Amino acid sequence: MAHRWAMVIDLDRCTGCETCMAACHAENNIATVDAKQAARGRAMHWIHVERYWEGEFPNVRARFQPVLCQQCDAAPCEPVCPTYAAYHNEDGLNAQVYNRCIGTRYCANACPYTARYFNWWNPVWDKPLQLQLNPDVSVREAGIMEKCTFCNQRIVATEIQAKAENREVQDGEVKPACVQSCPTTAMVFGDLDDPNSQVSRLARSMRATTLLSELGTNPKVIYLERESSHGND
Amino acid sequence: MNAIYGLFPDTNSARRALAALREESSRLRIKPGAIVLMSSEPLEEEGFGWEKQRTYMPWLTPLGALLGGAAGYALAAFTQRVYPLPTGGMPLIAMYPSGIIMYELTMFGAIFTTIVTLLISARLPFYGKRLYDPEVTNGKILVGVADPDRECSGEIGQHLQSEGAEQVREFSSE
Amino acid sequence: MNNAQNEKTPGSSEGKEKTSADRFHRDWLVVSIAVVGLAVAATMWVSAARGMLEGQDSSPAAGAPAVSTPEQVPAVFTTARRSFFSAVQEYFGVQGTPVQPVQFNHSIHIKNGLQCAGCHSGVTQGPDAGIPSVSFCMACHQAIATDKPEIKKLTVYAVKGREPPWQPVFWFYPEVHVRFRHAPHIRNGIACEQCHGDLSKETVAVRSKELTMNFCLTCHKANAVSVDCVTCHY
Amino acid sequence: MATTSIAPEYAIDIKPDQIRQDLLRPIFQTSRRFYVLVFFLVAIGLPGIFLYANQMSEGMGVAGITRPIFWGIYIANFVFWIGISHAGTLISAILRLVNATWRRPVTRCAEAITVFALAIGAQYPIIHLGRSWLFFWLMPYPSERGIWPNFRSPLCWDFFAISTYLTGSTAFLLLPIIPDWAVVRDRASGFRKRIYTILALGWRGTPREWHRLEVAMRIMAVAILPVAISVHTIVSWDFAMAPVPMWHSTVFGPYFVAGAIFSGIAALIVAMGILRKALHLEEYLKPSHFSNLGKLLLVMSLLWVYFIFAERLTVWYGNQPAEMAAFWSIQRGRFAGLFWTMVSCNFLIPFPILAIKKLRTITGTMIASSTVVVGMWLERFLIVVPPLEHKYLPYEWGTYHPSVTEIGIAIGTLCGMILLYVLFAKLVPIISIWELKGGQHKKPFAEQALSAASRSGVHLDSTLPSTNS
Repeated sequence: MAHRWAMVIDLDRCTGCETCMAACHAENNIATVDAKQAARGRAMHWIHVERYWEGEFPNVRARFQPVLCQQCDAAPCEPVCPTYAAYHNEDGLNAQVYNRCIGTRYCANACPYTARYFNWWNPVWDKPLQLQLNPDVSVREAGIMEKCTFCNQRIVATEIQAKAENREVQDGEVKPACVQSCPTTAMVFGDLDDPNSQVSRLARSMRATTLLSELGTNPKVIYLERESSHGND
Repeated sequence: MNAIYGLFPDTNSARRALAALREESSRLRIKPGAIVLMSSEPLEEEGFGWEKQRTYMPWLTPLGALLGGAAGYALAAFTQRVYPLPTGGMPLIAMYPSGIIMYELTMFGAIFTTIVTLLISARLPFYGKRLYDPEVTNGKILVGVADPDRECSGEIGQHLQSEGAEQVREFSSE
Repeated sequence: MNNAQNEKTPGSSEGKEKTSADRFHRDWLVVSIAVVGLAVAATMWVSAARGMLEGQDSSPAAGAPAVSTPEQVPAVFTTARRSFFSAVQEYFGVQGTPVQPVQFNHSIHIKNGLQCAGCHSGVTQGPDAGIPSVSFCMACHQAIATDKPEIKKLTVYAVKGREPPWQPVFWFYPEVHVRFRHAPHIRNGIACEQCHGDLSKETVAVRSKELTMNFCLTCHKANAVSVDCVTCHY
Repeated sequence: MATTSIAPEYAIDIKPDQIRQDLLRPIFQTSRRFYVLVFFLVAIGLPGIFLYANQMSEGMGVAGITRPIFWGIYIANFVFWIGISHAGTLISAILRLVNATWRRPVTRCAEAITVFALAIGAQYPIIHLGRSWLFFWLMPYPSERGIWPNFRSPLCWDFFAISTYLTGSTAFLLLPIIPDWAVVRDRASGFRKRIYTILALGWRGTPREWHRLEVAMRIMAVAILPVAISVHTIVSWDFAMAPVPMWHSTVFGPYFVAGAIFSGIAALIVAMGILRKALHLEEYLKPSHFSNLGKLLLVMSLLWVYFIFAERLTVWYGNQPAEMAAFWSIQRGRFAGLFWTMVSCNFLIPFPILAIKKLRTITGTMIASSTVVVGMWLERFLIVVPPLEHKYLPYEWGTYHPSVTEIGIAIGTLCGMILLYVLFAKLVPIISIWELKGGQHKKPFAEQALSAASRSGVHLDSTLPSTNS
């Protein structure tokens, strides 16, 4: 049973707490870099929260937008990869296969969201911090491109579990780390092919929009615009 | 193989020698195709047999190109079918990219065929011992007869000498 | 670039000129090799020094002043290969032959009616089949075959309360990024020997089958299971 | 058969013996300057190899590239060198096809630039890989995984285009060298003789060999032209196929091809100028050759200005926010200095020099070409870097500074290119001996070869036609 995994992020609910970032780092074994490298733009956050200021000082208001790989249906990163490391799978995931990646970084250039992260160095953890690494996710080494996978390991685990119990995957059963950890439930994950899933219902909202929609990438991360940006603030 | 040949300083004397040998070929029992000519530059003037040269190369090259193009299509189509990835309703064998691969392999086929045809039809490379004189690359023109009839070789040598050969030499591969 | 020097040198006899030119060439050769060697050494030194610095910098504790002395540099876990040699080994997929602390005899256990999942109990539940702890072994071996030398070795471990350092037989290099799960395979009726060979004919387990990607794909295709990359690689 | 007369300014009035002596001198005599040069090239270039090895062992972090500028001067160098490689084969093929008799002393040194620049340029896509040791995954070969390269990727097209071009241009260079190697073979002794005997393939100079060689060269001249065009078009598509502001442009194909020929001619003039002095080829490479190539350079300079104007004007009129960010950073921002240096180097300086006949001397064209080479490198840099610094989302913008590793490798490959060229000039007569001699008194070969072939019957089996004509 094919799915079309998608995420809806309600910007009205996002408080910019960055719990999703922390959860993502913990779940996906994302390498940390030192301050110097981070200042050079080499920090890796599969999801990161962007902050905007609205209004003129002193009447300003902070706005937040979590940005992750948009899992485009027409992803610019996929056709440019010479080794099929970036490709589309049948569940609509814009997948990245680490072992196929030879590090041309072409996909990262092609990605208009700059949502792809490159391992400039071999990642390092002080012992015994390596014991907290998630065994369900591989640790990527230097020279490999990585990005948000919609927590593919959780999708696979849930599908295996559902199959073992001889049933379909339920709506809301798969929860990526960011969705699971979001204290305001601003993020919802689910199957867009299922018209009754929460994601599908929210995606039909009047507030639904996508990032850089003019580029025709057809993302599967759908943002619900703030009510306030329609003048209700 | 044995041979007798003369080294000529210029094209005129070489041409005269060639003409003489051809004229007398039956009397001197020169076998067809046994007259040998070597030069340090292409002799395209009349009288050197250039006008009789003919090669299939201009036909083989397009053939190689066609084969290359077909190989390009086969490669692009075959490899896509081996591991079919989801294309979202688009054709599995993408037309324009395959066209580019086909184009490059077409040209590759043409170039490769030309090189191979050149080497085969010019009988290169050849590292064995065969009739040659280093004086050729000094600008001398070599005109000679391969495997001359034993009785006639003296006369052939005289012919070469009389047409202006600077030197008449004999060659033996033994 | 490479001519006419001879024309410029003052006229002298051919032989004399040649020897001085020869000496000149030899001198240049010596100097060239020396300087090239120096350049090599300097570059390697610089890169080594830089590499050490980077190694420190990129560890999360680099900000702390204490790490500057070598003995306090924390031991780190990294994906970098230990040496050039190990990188080459991994590149060519050389896995070597594991040497086990105790020569465990699979065939005897199977002949005595034990099932694989009896000891490798994780195999039906999770990704890893698991190796039983030494206490699990001792449940039987306190009484059975206690006089055998290998069992005596095992008993030593059990008395010390330490696990024998079992070496993995079937394993993947981290670089292949495979997340293999045993449970779904067992649930779908894949027999253990399909991947691990017939253990009833082996004493100490050996890598009787090469678990290459082609090996996996052949079976997946034959059984019409997903051959999607992210089914296994993530 | 009528002989075409050669305009006096191109006529090389030297006896064949003298030609051989002049052109073979570098092969048989080795000067101190040669050793000094080779030594310095190796010494300066060698650190590049170690920096590259260090990059492989440490990770790409040693390079200056960072997010979001994932491509830096590695790719700029790649495009630059592939551009330089359009010097030879393309020019030489065009000149062969139009039977320009003045081409004869020029072709080989031009074709050598092509082969070596291509060989050097083709290293860069490998150097810039995060995992260089897996570069062969770009090539199609059957593997147990059953996965082949993605033929939709422009990088895969690059592989096909560059390998075709490299094969073609190497053959284009090597085939006419065979007779010249035979000349060296007959004069050399000892070890050298053995080497050149192998290289000469047993060439004798029979009419059959000459004829096949000339037909092959004519075919190659036709075949190599579309390949050369396609190579740089495909290199431009590396950029144009990605939706990056200022990259995603239809003009890139012809723009890159024009730029490539432009930089290629410039590199050729520089190389000719140096060869002329270093190998004392004043009698062979005459001012008229430089003047002629200078005119060609002038045309390409104008074409380049036209293309850059067309490219920038459409962006400016389009006024899309994402594109304008990159546009203004080039025109007025961080890269303005580089941009105007580039315009000066590619147009403002060379244009008057090349346009005024009195200035179009050897020195003049050398100066103009040198600035063009620099300017064209800057152009490649400005194509690669500023758009990547200014992609769609402003909070993802970044800055790029090349690192020691990148610069060291760039210098290393430059030295490698010069070294290859120096060694080539040492091992091979840099001007084709037989073509030069042939060009002195005869009709250009190609026309004759073809007309001869078309007039006569098929005759493949003898070195010379039999006598019954």
